[in-house]
Amino acid sequence: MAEHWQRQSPLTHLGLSAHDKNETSAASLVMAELRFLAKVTLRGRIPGESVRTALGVSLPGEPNTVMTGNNLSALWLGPDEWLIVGPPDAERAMTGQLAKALPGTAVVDVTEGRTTIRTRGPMVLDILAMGCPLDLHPRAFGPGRCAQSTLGRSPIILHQVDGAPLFDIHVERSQADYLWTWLETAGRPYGVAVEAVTAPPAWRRPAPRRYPGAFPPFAPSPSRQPTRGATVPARSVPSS
Amino acid sequence: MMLIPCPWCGDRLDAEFTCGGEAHIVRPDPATASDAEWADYLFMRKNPKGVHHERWFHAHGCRRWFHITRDTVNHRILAVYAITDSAPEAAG
Amino acid sequence: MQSWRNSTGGIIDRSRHLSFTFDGKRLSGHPGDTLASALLANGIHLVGRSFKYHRPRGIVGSGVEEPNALVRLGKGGSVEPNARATTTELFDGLVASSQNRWPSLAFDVGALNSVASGLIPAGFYYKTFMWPAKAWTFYERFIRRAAGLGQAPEEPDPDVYEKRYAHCDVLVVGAGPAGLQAARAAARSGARVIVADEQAVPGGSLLGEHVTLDGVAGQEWPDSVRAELESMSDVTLLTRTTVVGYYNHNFLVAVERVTDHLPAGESALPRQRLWKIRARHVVLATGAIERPLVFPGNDLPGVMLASAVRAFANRWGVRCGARAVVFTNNDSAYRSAIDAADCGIHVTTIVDCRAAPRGRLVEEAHSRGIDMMAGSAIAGVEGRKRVRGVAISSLDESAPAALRKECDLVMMSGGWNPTVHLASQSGTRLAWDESLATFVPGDAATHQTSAGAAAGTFGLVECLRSGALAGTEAAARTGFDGEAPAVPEVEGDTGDGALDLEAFWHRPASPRDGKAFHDLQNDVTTADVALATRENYVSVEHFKRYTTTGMGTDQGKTSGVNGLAILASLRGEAIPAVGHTTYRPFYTPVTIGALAGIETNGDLYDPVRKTPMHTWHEKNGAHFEDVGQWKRPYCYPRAGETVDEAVQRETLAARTSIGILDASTLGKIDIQGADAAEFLDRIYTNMFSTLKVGRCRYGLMCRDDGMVFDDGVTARIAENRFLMSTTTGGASTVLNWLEEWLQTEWTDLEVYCTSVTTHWAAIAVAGPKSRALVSELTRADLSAEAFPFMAWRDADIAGIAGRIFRISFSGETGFELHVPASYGLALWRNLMTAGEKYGITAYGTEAMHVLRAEKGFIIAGQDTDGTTTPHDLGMSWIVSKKKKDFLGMRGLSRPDTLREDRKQLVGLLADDSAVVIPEGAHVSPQPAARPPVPMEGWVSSSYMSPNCGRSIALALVRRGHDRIGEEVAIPLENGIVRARIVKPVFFDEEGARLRG
Amino acid sequence: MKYSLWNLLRQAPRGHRDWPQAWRNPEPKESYDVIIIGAGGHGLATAYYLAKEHGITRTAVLEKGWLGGGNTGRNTTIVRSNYLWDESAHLYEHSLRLFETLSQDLNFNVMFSPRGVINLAHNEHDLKELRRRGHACRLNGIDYEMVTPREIKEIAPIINISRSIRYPVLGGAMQRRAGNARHDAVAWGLARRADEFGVDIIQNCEVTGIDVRDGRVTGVQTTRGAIRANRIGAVPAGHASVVASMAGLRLPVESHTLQAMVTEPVKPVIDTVIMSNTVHVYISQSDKGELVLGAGIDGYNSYSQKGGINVIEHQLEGLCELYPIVSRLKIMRAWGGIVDIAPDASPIISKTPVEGFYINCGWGTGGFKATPGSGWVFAHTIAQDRPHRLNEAFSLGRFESGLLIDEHGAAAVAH
Ligand SMILES: Cc1cc2nc3c(=O)[nH]c(=O)nc-3n(C[C@H](O)[C@H](O)[C@H](O)COP(=O)(O)OP(=O)(O)OC[C@H]3O[C@@H](n4cnc5c(N)ncnc54)[C@H](O)[C@@H]3O)c2cc1C
Ligand SMILES: NC(=O)c1ccc[n+]([C@@H]2O[C@H](COP(=O)([O-])OP(=O)(O)OC[C@H]3O[C@@H](n4cnc5c(N)ncnc54)[C@H](O)[C@@H]3O)[C@@H](O)[C@H]2O)c1
Ligand SMILES: Cc1cc2nc3c(=O)[nH]c(=O)nc-3n(C[C@H](O)[C@H](O)[C@H](O)COP(=O)(O)O)c2cc1C
Ligand SMILES: [Zn+2]
Repeated sequence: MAEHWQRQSPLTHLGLSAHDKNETSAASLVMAELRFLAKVTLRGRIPGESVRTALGVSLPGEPNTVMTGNNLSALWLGPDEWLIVGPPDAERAMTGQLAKALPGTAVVDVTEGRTTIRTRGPMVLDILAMGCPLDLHPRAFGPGRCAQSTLGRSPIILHQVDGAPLFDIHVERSQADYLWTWLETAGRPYGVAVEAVTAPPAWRRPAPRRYPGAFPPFAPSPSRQPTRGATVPARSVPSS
Repeated sequence: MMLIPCPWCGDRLDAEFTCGGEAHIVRPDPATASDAEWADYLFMRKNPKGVHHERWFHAHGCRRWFHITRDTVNHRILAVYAITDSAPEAAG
Repeated sequence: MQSWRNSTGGIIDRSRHLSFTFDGKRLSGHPGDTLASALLANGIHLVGRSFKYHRPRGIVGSGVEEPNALVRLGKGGSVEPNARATTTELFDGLVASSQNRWPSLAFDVGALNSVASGLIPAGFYYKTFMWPAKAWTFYERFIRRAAGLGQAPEEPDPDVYEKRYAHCDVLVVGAGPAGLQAARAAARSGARVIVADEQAVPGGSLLGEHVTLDGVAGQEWPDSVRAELESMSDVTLLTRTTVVGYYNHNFLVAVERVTDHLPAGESALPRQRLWKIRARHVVLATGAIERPLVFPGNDLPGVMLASAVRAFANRWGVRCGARAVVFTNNDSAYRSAIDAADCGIHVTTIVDCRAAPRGRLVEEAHSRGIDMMAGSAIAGVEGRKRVRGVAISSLDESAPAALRKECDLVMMSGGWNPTVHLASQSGTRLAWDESLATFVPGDAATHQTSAGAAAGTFGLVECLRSGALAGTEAAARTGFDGEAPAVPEVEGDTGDGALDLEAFWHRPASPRDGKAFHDLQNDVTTADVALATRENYVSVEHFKRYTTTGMGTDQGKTSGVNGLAILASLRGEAIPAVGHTTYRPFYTPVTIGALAGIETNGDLYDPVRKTPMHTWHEKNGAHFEDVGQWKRPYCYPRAGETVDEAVQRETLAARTSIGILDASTLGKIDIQGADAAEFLDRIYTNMFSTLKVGRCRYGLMCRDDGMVFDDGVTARIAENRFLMSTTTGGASTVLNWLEEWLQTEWTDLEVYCTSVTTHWAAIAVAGPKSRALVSELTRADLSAEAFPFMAWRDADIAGIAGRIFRISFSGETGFELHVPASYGLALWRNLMTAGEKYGITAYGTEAMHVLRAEKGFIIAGQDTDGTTTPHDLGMSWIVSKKKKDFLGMRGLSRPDTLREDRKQLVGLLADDSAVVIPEGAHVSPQPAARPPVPMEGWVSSSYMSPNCGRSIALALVRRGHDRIGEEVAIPLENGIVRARIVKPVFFDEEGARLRG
Repeated sequence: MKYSLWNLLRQAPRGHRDWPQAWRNPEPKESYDVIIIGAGGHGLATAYYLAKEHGITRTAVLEKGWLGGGNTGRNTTIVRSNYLWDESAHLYEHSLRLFETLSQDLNFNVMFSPRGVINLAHNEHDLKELRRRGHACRLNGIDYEMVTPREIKEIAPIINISRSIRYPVLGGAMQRRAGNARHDAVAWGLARRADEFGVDIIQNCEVTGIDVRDGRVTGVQTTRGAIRANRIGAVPAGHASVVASMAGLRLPVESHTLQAMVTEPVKPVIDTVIMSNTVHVYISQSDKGELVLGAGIDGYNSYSQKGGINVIEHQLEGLCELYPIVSRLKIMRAWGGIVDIAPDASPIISKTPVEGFYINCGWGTGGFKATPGSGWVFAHTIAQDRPHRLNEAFSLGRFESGLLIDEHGAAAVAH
């Protein structure tokens, strides 16, 4: 029987290590991998409040927005689909709790299906614009917004975390390598730095436990802002 | 490069979508459909020059199917409606 | 020595010298120069040879319209052929050379074509080179060598390119006076604005004029607007950026030349950047291009557009000649003549086709001592490599013969063509404007406004006003209100008022007068138009293609209207009745690299998808194959082993000890909901509602025409929950297929599908020792009784919470282990370590293929080809007869799918067991001596099977199921292989191992 | 006047004053024996072979625009016959053979140039497909050879055969007798000869209605008036559904935009045609020097000859990977055509439920190569009121019976 494991994120093999502070402050794009964030999808006709009671975060009703609370983010993915992102190792508790609270809805642990690349820096909007067709201008997007789209040739779930701006890109694990290289290449002429990579926690089998009420703190982002974007303009009418 | 109005996500680049072709094709009852009817359902299409009711799938977005009415000549989008709705009268 | 450069005037920096070479000759210019202005400052007019006749050619224009001055820039991998000298910014160390000449520009052997030009009129090649038959390829070789303009680089491109999307409320194309006013108006309203201009600095034609705006020199005024625009946060001003394409729903594509104007290596930035802009409203302020006149000899170096001579004088302080004759049909050339004279060119004569030109400009020209010849035209040009004089004759037929004037410069103006390319591309119809004798934009087809000269407004004050209006309106249409900026107070010659143009297209001339070109780049003459008309290539599109008018790199910017006007006159019809050809992208040619961007380099062209165990495969020498976007180990050759040997070893190991396969790429879909079972009953050909929780079942999916399209094992996880597996390539197709049926057809079903393909790492462990190995890693009871074939269970495996499936694609006792992906590598390593004592062997896709073929298991996509039904595969047992409906059911009872002579899956055993029949080979009843040989089917899978000790094959053979035992022939290139049709199972037919 | 070097020489000193019209501009007559709808290559070839092979010359070819202006005038001119299924192979091979002597036949140089066509394989599945096709071709008597990356490199030195690119070249299949022809010349040459036979080619004449009485056609309505005929052959390519609907029929085709483009002309860099399905590019160089590049289709129904830039971008990404030296060349012009695609990617050359109404369509992205062959069998079908052996399988009925000729093959390998 195995003694211990190295739990491996899809970018572990790159041996990413943080650049020093000077380098990150000079860079136009700063990237980090957020490993092992817990991710659970919810499908069904679900009253947002029931999730709030179960997990401490409400489900956003408005398309392409995010609600946060209790160290969790709930991302709107579709009219009957949400992704709840939490700190590492929370997935079991989350799925357990949800399944109990919402019988008849589809609750699927998809933690391992994606990893998260966090991007920020003075040129982050420009560099994302090199491969993503979304309009990320503050008038059209903003903190608390999310969207599914593509970056380069990879499908992504994009979440603007704050107004700095800082974006979390949830990418399918098999394509993480590709997307990382894509971002590095796109940003290369302008300077790219790697920021503290959250260390993979050692594997421990989560003891069967009750819903803890609050999840372990999860706040690597520098300036977190309230849930929704302040300026969500009315949707534009289709042109012509 | 069209701007497709997803009823959920708003206007998005057409490359995020898959076009599902002609809308409102009724799948006949396999128990009673003749070979000709089945062929009609499988293969025959209106393929109109002009107003076309069609299905689109927001493949790289919310992954929902919906209907649009589009002019196949100038690509104007004349209507957007739910996948469960029938074609709007006004748009032809 | 820049002896043709004035000591003052223009917007160049005379304090700095830039050194460059042309055809090896070292020359100098100044910052602010283009290659063309610098060449002219050095007195160089002859810059190239024409496409077809190799005639000497010079610089005609001063911007994008240039048809002649195409040069080769750079060296080695950085070469760019066919660059316009007029838009190439000068930098220190620029290397340019002339093209399409041999051995030299001055002495070009190709000029013989000119001598033989009588033999090679438009379309001559359609009429000859047909004899002897098949000889065309011989002639063609020479034609190909003679054709082409520049030379492609011979090495890979050292530069990088960038692409980006952008979004705005208002896009203004062109930053001339109209565009700048529009941008200002829109920007002040608070709209998000992008302004793009292809030149290095904003200002457009203002840069080449002498006026003041609000007291500021016209050449400086744009700077103040620029400063204002740049101070606003939601405004982007892009210079050196050409908008090249106008696509649906106001999606425009532009190319920014980021570092082309810098010496190599000076900047780490990309060479060019492609902008893909979605604009809610577009203002087209693209200006106008002066039209040449068509007369014999109008292609000689020294014959230039009047406005170009003016621009070279005003903007670059360059005299294009010493003595000039002007030829015009409108007033604007007078302004050019006056400015040319002011710059020190001796303008001797203005030849005006109009009978009685009059007005202020005429008087002013007169006052400078310029001769006037009204009602006349240039009838011929003298000179060999440069203009030496012109012959002028009256348009009045009865007038005496031509008059000769000495000159080294001819300035011509046939009027102006608004730059309507983008408007037309967008679908806006063009309207003929009789007074301007040109096309102007009609009613806009999209959210779009044309302004300034692009709309046919040629006066400066009017341009400024129309720009401001367009900008204000554009902003208002996108929800931003603002006041139109005031029109600056303009002093100087504003050009407002009518052009007073009298159309003059061409005058019938005899061949003796020399060739009169309307298309300089493609060497198309009026004689060619006449020939095309005579032969009835009179549709404007036939005319274009027959004569190649407008088909050069300039896409007819100067030739278009002239060409069709001449055609119209020969057809005896009005020009609008003849119509124009289609404006298409790109407005100016676009570098392929820029359109490709960073996604050209191998790593980024298409994502390489990797499994959690990928690094292990790499370290252990895997030979990879591409399956969809995935990289999968094909086999793991050891030192000294060939690929085939590795496959044989791996295949054998899986049946003798333990084989282990990375199966993570298989699609996995979590299916939940009250109607999940019913849903699967409709999707699969067989029944799933009867499946028990804790068990799995193999299923086949058909399209609704009955053709097999995917397969896989689906497990029932709970009453209302299933885990479906799909083929690697089919994963996303199947998921989309399921969603489509759920959302569009069976909206009453409550079912939710979620992809968990990459959530799980999957490892197949197969072979007689597999149970022993897996049992070591789990406490679960894996005995055949407790955990029979096609069961599954949750289990801790090596301490990781996962699932074990008792399934097998190899036909061996086997287990498929699923653990969360981030533990995949850990589990794999653990299995390898624990399995060492059993001789565990990693196997790749090819061994997997051999193993399954030994068992006769199909691979969808290899043993099916889109025309194969489950019955054809001998899998009627999997087609439910109880169900009322499922996808494909009705399709299976069509006349052809019911036919008995369909191609059916069988096994094939070559008579010679050492012979592996090539895959894709065809089966024949009795091979005829000569083709066509009748074909009865084809070999879909074929391998050397180490476990059977011989070669085996699967094939789809007509009526195969009835022909077991029959001998067939497989005719190959080098002989015939004989084989026997057998049942498609070669190993362990009873399945004892599978279930054991 | 015959087209020949001799006549060219004779005309030179006269300023080419005596060349006659290549075709007339006749006024439509009241009635014809046969009306062909669409003066694309296929329609013109049909009229030509009706006259030449079947002696039917009272034919009108009605064209809504200018002759040859449809897909015939906008394709990448690849001509080959190495198809997988017997039915296709025989039809395209017949056409290729007609191409081999078409210039002499028409006395018009259509510049058929058998410079060879190579199909690339980028993965094991591609290789298998090519081999399968190769075996079939050999047995059908169609020349076909597998070529190694090294051999491909020798033929086309600008190709990158490095193994380290995303989709490396693993091999290819070459048909040496395949190549290019000049698209316009094919239409013009056919028009000129058909016209010589007395066929009326009527341009700017759009068919707006088809008259059907008691289940059989009696004539057409056009923008230039009504014209009667008992036999009508429709060859309207992208507009097949539109024309068929005038006769009350629905077809199993959908119209999409297919794009192509040319670079600026350069001196010869590639002397053969290379196609890649996996990377979706094909490349050849025209006699004038442009690289002629084909892209993929836009994914939605369209009747506009303008496609999306994304298709071009993706194609050129692949092109740069395969042919790195093209990166600095410039695209001069891009355009689109409306192609009518059938579910099995094979054409329909067939009688229809309406008597006297014949349809020839569904050529999709690949019918230029079939131009003479298609006209030849369609002429036979119309003249005899029954298909020729070569086009029997390409009937409308196959969609009902299920006997498709699936040239898509299986999409991607799946295991
Ligand atoms: C970009 C592109 C690249 C291609 N590349 C290749 C290639 O490399 N090799 C190859 O073999 N094939 C290729 N093809 C396909 C090939 O061009 C076509 O299959 C072929 O040219 C079709 O010829 P046609 O005569 O049937 O159609 P067309 O040439 O399109 O002719 C149909 C004619 O019918 C007319 N018409 C339509 N409706 C009416 C009406 N109501 N009344 C009167 N007239 C009407 C149209 O105006 C048109 O002129 C390509 C196509 C495109 C668009
Ligand atoms: N007197 C005359 O006969 C006459 C005739 C024509 C124009 N003009 C003068 O020309 C000026 C016209 O002003 P305007 O602003 O309309 O035009 P402009 O020519 O001054 O400016 C147009 C600008 O658009 C740019 N441009 C064109 N196409 C582009 C593209 N696709 N992408 C990016 N940039 C592009 C050009 O480089 C130029 O800078 C006035 O000053 C007018 O008096 C005079
Ligand atoms: C094989 C081929 C070569 C072509 N070469 C040129 C060319 O050299 N220059 C050019 O401007 N257009 C060229 N074209 C494109 C045509 O100008 C035109 O765009 C095309 O026939 C479609 O017609 P349209 O643009 O009028 O709709 C070529 C087209 C084809 C099919
Ligand atoms: Zn959506």
